Amino acid sequence: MQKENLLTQYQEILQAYLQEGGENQLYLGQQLSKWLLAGNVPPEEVIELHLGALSKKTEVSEEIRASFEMLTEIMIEYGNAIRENRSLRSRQKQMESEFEIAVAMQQTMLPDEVPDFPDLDIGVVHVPANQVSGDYYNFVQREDHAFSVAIADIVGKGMPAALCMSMIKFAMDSFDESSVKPGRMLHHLNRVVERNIDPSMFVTMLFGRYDTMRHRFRYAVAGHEPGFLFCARDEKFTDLEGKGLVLGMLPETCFSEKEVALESGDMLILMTDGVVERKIGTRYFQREDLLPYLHAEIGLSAQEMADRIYRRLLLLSNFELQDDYTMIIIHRL
Amino acid sequence: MQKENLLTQYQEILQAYLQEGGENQLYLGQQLSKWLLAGNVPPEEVIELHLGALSKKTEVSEEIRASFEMLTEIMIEYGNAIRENRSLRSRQKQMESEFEIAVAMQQTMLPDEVPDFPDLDIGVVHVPANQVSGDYYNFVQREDHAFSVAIADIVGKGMPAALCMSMIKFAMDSFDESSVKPGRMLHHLNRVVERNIDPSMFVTMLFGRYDTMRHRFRYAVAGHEPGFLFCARDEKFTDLEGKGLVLGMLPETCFSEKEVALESGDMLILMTDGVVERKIGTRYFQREDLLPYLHAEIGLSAQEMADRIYRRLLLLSNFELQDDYTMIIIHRL
Amino acid sequence: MEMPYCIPILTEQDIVTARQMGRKLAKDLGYGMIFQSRIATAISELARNIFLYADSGSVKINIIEKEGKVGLAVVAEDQGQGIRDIKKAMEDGYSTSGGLGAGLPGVKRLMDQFTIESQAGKGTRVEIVKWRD
Amino acid sequence: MEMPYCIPILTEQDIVTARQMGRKLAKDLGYGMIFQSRIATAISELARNIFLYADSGSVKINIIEKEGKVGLAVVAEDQGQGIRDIKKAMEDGYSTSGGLGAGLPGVKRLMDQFTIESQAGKGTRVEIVKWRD
Ligand SMILES: [Mn+2]
Ligand SMILES: [Mn+2]
Ligand SMILES: [Mn+2]
Ligand SMILES: [Mn+2]
Repeated sequence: MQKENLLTQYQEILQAYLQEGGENQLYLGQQLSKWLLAGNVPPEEVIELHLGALSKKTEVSEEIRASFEMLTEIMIEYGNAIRENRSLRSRQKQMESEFEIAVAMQQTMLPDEVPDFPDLDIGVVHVPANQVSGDYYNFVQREDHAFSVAIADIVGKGMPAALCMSMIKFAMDSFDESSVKPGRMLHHLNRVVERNIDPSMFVTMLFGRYDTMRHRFRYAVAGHEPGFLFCARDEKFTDLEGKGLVLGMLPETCFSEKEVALESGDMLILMTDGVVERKIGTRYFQREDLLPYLHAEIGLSAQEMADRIYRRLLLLSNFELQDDYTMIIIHRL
Repeated sequence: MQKENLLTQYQEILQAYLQEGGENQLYLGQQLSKWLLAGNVPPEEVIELHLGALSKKTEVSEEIRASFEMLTEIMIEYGNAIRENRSLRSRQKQMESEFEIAVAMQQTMLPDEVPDFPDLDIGVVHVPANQVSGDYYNFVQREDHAFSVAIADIVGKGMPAALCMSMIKFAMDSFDESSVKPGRMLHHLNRVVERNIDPSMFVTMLFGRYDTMRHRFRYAVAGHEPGFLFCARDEKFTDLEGKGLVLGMLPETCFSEKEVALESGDMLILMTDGVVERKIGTRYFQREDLLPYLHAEIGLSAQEMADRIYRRLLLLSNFELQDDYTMIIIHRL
Repeated sequence: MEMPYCIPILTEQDIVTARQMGRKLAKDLGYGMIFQSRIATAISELARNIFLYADSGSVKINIIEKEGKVGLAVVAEDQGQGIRDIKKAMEDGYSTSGGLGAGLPGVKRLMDQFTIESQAGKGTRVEIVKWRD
Repeated sequence: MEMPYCIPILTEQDIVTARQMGRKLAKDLGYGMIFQSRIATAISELARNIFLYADSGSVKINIIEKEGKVGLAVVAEDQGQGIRDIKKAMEDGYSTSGGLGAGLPGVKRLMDQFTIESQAGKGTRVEIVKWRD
């Protein structure tokens, strides 16, 4: 709408209101104010508009006219705030488009598919709480009969976490030993993180190598949420224990390795703390509370199981995700 | 200042203005408006304030009073815009602090120092046009008598460029051959960039290996701004030619290698296009225009030379940097 | 608690009626001119969203009491298509884009309390409260 | 071109004088009330920066002509400490932080042309132009 037009409209609405009063005109006034704002009419011009329209309808004394000079003076400063608004918005838009590209780049850092072995069934659910994820997982396969899996949580969010994640991915890719030892890998990654990252930032990780011949999972842990081993024979979940300092804390850290064996039907469940961290009403969810949800879905495929657990937990916390969520299920068939 | 207080002040200023008029009161009004804004007094309340103060000083007819109802209606919408301003500002602050961390992380990706050889003098100037740089350089030394140098420009700015840069750094670090061949390095980096990056983004790079025994520089180019070789004997600069597709365009690309030999006194000047790209008044600077600036500083140390060239070019374009600026000077003593 | 006033929103005139009712109740409760206008504005936004984007809906206005405080509560309900992404609709910037949910961040900031529920295909329910100081 | 009006800025009263002069010239040129106030506001900001942060400085106001258009040009100059980071001072958000250069983005948006030069330790020079439509 043209400015001229807006002026005329304001006159008409104000005159009608002065004549008849009534909510109708005020409603039209509110609608018009949106047009005025959209048309970049600053508040000081609204004041002028008002005085102009008023003068056409009624006697305006010299004193009241003078008072509008003061009001204009005041409103110019308010106009500055509104003009600033426009520039803030456009800056925000630009920043957000940068975020979007970063999110797309992050996507490409995640593996396209899960390792494929005839006697293994693997499922993954990975959902960021916000645009940019701080959770990361990776599968690396360099040997015929083994693959490695990493699951990590970067403490810190947004863009810095994304930068850290890309660093970890390439540090992992660059680790040039054909048969990866989990303790050595964490040792290597710890040095990279420690050297390159802000001291306030750190990373928790579980890194393991699954031997598909012997069905043994050898892993090391850096301050990460413990996973579970499901034993099919006695239908019980036990913690995948392991101690180790988070990555990025000290330059030289050792990570001890643990090993578990999987029988047919057994399962590994790896996850980040976002799976557990949820508030239900006023109560905090506990790690033990998870077990019935895991038990309930046994028998499905690994992917279906992971999907259903995610959906049921999300429902539980009223569709709100407070933290990034990652769960990997490795099922020996 | 309290809201009550602001109200009283407005009354006083308005009354004084209605009594005597004068610029003095208008000036006080403008100062007050800043306090009003800072005190989160929305414009609709200013309107109310105004009517209240006016009523105390003079007769306000029913009609004029009614007109203020319409003005209030309009100003509530303007108030919404100003209230939004506050939330936009705080969001921007948060985004900017993320940017700052990212900038700090970027700093750690640049080499701390230049390679140290008794018969070489190396200088670097690296200045981002904005907070986050899209230029990158690196020195890698894996052999006793040679080092590698990379200089790159990521097409694309801000956060996505920073992510891409961290990827390139780690891809470079991960390249596990002790004696680096420039063509092979670019081939490797091209695959990493191509696989991991948005198709709209690409990277130009010059990568070279300087053999400090034979004083030969062997390099390959991926669509990058050509450097110069300065020949001390005839005091001439020649282009460091080299053709090659930018990184990230095609999955399989070959990069041919070139080699130049440096005599004592000779110099290599490597740079990004940001050194050349500047507008002087209405005219664009040309690559040839650079030569007198290079000639003028010969005889200084490599770092002093690089610094002075940067300062003189910056002055030329009225202290504005339109693109990230990187120049590396390698001088054989 | 009194029975709430209920205005079905079918025509644009119903928006005006709802505004008027809100303004009147606010005045009865002793709110000043600005608060009367703010409540009318908020009701207007909610009613207009119903009018523009849902086939039918209503605005209920109620005087409420809690811990000795008196306030005005407004519930706007419709059986429309629902807001797909509530989080997005409550972000600034979205509000100017027009469309369902436009203006909601502004309404939220005008009021003391704001709750929204929406289900795709089932409709939207917004409740706002403004307490008298 | 006429000789410009020049107001040395030493006291707060000089700010008022500069404002008044700007307003008067704007009025003489036939600008409406809003433009008079905007020019006074812009001059006020520039003069206040001199008053608060520089030992001495001045505001020059001049009527200019170019390609048949008439406008008002204001030059505010001081020999103060200078603005260290002009780019930063021209960013939004900085304007509310107070300190040297506060309010400059607001002034820029009020005017048609805005140029600033500043050298650490040597002072600052801001020139603004507002053309008559
Ligand atoms: Mn995290
Ligand atoms: Mn987490
Ligand atoms: Mn670039
Ligand atoms: Mn460039």
